[in-house]
Amino acid sequence: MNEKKEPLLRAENIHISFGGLKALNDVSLEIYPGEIMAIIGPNGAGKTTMLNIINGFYKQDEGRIIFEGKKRSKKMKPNRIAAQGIARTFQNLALFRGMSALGNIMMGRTMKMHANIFSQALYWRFSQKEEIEHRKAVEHIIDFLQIQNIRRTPASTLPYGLQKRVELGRALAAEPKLLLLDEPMAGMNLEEKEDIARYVLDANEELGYTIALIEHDMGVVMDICDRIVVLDFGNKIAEGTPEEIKSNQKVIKAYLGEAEN
Amino acid sequence: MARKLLSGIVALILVAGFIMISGQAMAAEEKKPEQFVGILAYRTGPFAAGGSGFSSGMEDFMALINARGGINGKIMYKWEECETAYNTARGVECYNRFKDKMAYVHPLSTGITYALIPKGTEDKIVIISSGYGRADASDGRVFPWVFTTPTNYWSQNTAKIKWIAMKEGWDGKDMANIGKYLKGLKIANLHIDVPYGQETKPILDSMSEKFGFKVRHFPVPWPGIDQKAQWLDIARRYKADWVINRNWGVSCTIPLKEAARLGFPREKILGVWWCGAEEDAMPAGPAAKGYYSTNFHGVGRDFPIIQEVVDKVYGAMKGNIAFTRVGTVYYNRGFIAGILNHEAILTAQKKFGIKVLTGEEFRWGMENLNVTVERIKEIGAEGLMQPMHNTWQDHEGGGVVFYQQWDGEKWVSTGEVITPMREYVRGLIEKSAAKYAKEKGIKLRTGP
Amino acid sequence: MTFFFEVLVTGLMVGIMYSLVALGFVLIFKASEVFNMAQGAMSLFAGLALVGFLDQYLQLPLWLALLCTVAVMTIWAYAIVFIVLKPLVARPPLMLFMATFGVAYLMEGIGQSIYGTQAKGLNLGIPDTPIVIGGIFMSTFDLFFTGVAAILVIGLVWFFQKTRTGRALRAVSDDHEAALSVGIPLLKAWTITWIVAGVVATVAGVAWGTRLGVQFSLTYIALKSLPVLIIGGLDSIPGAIIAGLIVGAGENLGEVFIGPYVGGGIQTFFPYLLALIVLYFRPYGLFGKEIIERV
Amino acid sequence: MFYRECSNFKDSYASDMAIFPIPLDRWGFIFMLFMAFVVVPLFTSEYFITNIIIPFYCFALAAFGLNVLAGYAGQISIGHAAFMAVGAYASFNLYGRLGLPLVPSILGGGLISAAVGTIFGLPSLRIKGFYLAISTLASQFIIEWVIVHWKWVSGGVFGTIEAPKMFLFGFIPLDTAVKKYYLTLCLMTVLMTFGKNLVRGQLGRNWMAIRDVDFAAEIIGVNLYRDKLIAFAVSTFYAGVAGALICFTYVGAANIEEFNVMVSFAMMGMIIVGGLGTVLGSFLGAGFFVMLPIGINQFLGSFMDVVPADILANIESILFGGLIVFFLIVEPYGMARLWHTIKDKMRLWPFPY
Repeated sequence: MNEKKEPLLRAENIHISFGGLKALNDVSLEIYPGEIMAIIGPNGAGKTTMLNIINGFYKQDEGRIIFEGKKRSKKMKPNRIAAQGIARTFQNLALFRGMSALGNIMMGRTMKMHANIFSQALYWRFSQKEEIEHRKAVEHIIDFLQIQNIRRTPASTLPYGLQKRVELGRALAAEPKLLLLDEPMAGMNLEEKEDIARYVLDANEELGYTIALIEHDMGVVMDICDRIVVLDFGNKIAEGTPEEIKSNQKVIKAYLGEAEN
Repeated sequence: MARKLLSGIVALILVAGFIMISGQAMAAEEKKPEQFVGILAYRTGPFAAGGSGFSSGMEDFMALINARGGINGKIMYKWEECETAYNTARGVECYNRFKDKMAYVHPLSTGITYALIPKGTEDKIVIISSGYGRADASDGRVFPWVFTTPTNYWSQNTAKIKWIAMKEGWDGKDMANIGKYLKGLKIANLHIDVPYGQETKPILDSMSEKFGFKVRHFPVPWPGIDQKAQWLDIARRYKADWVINRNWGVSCTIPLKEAARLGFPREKILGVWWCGAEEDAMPAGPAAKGYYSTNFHGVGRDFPIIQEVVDKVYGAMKGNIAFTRVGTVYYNRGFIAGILNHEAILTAQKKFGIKVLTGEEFRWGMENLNVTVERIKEIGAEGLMQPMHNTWQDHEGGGVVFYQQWDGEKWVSTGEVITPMREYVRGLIEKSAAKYAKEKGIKLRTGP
Repeated sequence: MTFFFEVLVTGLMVGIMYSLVALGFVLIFKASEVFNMAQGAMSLFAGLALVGFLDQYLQLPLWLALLCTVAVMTIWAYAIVFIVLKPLVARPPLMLFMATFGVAYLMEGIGQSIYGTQAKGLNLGIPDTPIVIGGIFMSTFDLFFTGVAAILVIGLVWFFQKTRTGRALRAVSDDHEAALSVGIPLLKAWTITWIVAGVVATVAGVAWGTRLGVQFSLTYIALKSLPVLIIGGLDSIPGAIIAGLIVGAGENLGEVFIGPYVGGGIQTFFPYLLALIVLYFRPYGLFGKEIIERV
Repeated sequence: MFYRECSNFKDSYASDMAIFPIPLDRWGFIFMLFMAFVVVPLFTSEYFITNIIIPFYCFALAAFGLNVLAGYAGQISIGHAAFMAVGAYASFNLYGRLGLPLVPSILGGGLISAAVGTIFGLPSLRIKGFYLAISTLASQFIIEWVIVHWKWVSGGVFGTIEAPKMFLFGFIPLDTAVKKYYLTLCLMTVLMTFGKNLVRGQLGRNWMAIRDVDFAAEIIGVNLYRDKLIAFAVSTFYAGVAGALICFTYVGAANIEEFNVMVSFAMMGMIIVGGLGTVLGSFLGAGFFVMLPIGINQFLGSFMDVVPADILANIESILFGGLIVFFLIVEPYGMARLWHTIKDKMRLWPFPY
């Protein structure tokens, strides 16, 4: 694609190992503004680990992360990274189960709310204004995701598909520069997958988010992504447009095994 | 779910019902007027032995008077118990529950005593803290509504030091040469690390300066179930000559065990009177043999009045405690508290007539209480209690300290009866009370 | 220097006594993730029952009385598991924690209603006299219970490693659902665990009861063993033993050698300071199973 | 029938975000306020006010404080009574010794307690779950020790303090039960309102997020360290104020045994039985723990002549323990949830579905 453009995020020569296991070995990748990028690979390839490093949940052993042209310090806490504009969803749902769907999505706004504790205790002027203002923004996301009817439902009682959607809403509410989605369509039926795919595309096209996602459903990946990075056993084995990847021998081998030769 | 809900609601209603029913539950059947006594008991928790013994002793005495036909034959005792669980807040609740009906109360815990002192003063209810609470409350000028009759902690400790001097060879008469026997002695004050345990630190320090013995304080953190560190220090490093066991509840028993473990002679341990009950020594088994403790009354059942209780109260199946505990230390302590209250009531009734007394009238009775040796004989409590003579200034009245030794099975009185250093204690009490008065802006009473 | 070793050795022996109590917590936590606040009350009840069986009316021989006590604790185990825990299966651990708190009140109340509130002596005939080994004062009593604790621990380890039931219990503690799926009934496993914990509570009750007298204060031994638990790890049997030794030695050395400089009486919170230091470096105790967050 | 959400349209976000969006709830709340401010002081006895209602309010405050920490932020503290002690002793010193006005003294006691609480909250940055819970007992024992040993904390009377005579604004004496009641009630109402605002606002959401999934909270941008420490500070502030109020308006004195570890456990019990993470639960739980023992005791008192007193006192703890277990089995999420279940039924009444 547009190789000339400055990447939004660049990960350079990332190494990480857990115990003796090398989870990522010298992986580099770039994410460009405005694109939808997919990371694919067989189970255990290190895809989620890559996302965890990008949003700072894990610290890489070697290598560096450059976000918006600035090198990120290894000591930076995940919440500071979130404040820089990276949001994500999780493979195994990490909703705040004790809160309503609305509360969960409001959580996405947490970095943008600045009323101090005293103002919040009084719930007066600034604090109330702020709360209402952000509520409006959240209602837009609720409309966007079409989950108006479950606003007040406790997250723990929602069906799986809706939980995934609420989690997407939470990440969207943060208005991130870079949105990481970890298997947003896992365990869904075709119809639900199509819904999510449409939200992802809309988020990218209408709202202008840059998205990096992990997905196993190749059909969806090939349809909606601009660019694909393939990982296998912690190594990057391929990178390119969906068409390039489809015909890449290494990728086919990784997915279908040596025997196919 | 509906059934669960229903049962939940039923339970809630029941709970509400508990609160509603209470209060008016007592039927009004009796004919004779009644002197109401509110009893702040604690029959559960770690100190249950003390609380149950004391309250039951007092109740048994009142039951005896009722069996005899009442106070002066006209007024019956009527009592109600409230469980404080040795908890200050609940004690205050109990006090408030009874305060409109009662004339006097035994708070039966240092914490509750402190909380009740200002309240009693306000509500004109006499607070009697026999052998506990604030020692300086013996000053009737500053604490008009508080009595420590018959004795308090400070008196006790001076008497303890006198006793120790006697064990070291002093003749017990000439105060001028007591220092000679005390000089250089190493005394360990092993105390539970709560306000009650700390109360005697100043007087011991002050006496150590005065008489030249050494004292070191060994605090035992609550609840005091483990005192190995303290005991190693006492027996092996500090090498104490005498140990004062100022603990409470289970922490009274441990020292005996620990001393046995380290070969420290039990005869050199002297307990406070709250560490001198059967419940304190018995659990230590053979380790307790030889242990001394102070007391302010006699032990056992060999007193005519307690025999009468055995006959009339337990004979009629109206006893308030397991029969085996009649005559034990805490029981007798409650029992003499009952006698003390009764004598004060009799004194007051001489002046105000035979009627149900108010707090003010009862206080007059307490302040003019004069229990002489003859009167004690008349009551049938010779050796059980000491003579007491209160005045409006002196709310302590007696002060005599008894001694007893554990023979492996029961407490045996040593026969020693030691008067404390009264003037010395009185001086300290007045000083301390004056300080309190100044802090609180209390005007000293100038007359009865 | 002798004095230092005396304090150290004494402390280590006290530590073993703490470990005895902590073991009960660990067993139950391992099997059911219940933090059992009734552990102290169980020891109290066991002590009361034992004294009851030994007293002048029944006058059972010691071995029979112990057996009867274990029987009583077994009844309790069944009652707790089937009346209290069964309706609360799969609830948050905090609720179970609170339920055991209620159970503690029940046990204390019932125990003291039956056996009375006054302190009772419990004398097993073990001499509590000092013996001198290498210039250090030790007590036969402490040595005896150190031996008992050792036997108990070896017994427990054997039970969990070698017997079929023990292995099944370990499976349950590792993964409830997986254990259920291979056909180990959860409630049965819990009941056995509570019975074993009841036996441990009995031993702790006897050990402490002979020392304190059997009375309400026995429940406080649970409080004293809490820092042991977090230092060793809530689910580790060797952890409980080693942490017991650390706490026992630490608090006694602390009280004797640091105490006098700060006013004494520090042995209640000193173990907690130790615990905080340990937890700073190892948030799940020395041997506790670390909970790994998976994303 | 009348308890409805329907036909009650919200025309602004503000009204949707009110504390009581449903009118009947709002009226119920106003009714409760009316009861508290008018009916209780006018029509109940002094005994009832001083011994039931004032401690109920104080413990509701304290329980709410613990609820902020344990129920909302998920950080269990079983040494919380110590912070009540800090509040009591601090406000005693501010008022009695330094001569600050009454209300600032009480709030100042809370602030000092909050400062101490923040320090003891530091371990929560590394330790979690029951490990944290047990290590909070350190605060209990250290604070107890400090109060008993450091003479200047308690004024030298062996860690026992006696509440001085109270004057509002320096000249209005607070001597009767009713006046003390109003002081407690006003402080309680104001602080509870603030507290409710906090827990329904962004801070409250952050806390709940930390409680539910702490790593997800951090990744969405919550500063775990800051918000956990704020939770400790707020929580211990409430405990401190409650302690000060207990000392000043209820017991009239404080000693360290009054705030021992058993009280801490009882507070934990209040919020669990009442309902974790709810304001209502703090009230219900405090009611359960304050009123029930007194109720049982008074109720059993009427059997005094039939059953030996020794056994009666133990029956009290049997009943109490039994009821804790019973309530947990009936509704593990606390009495507050029970109340919501009842409301849900009412919403549908008279039609079952």
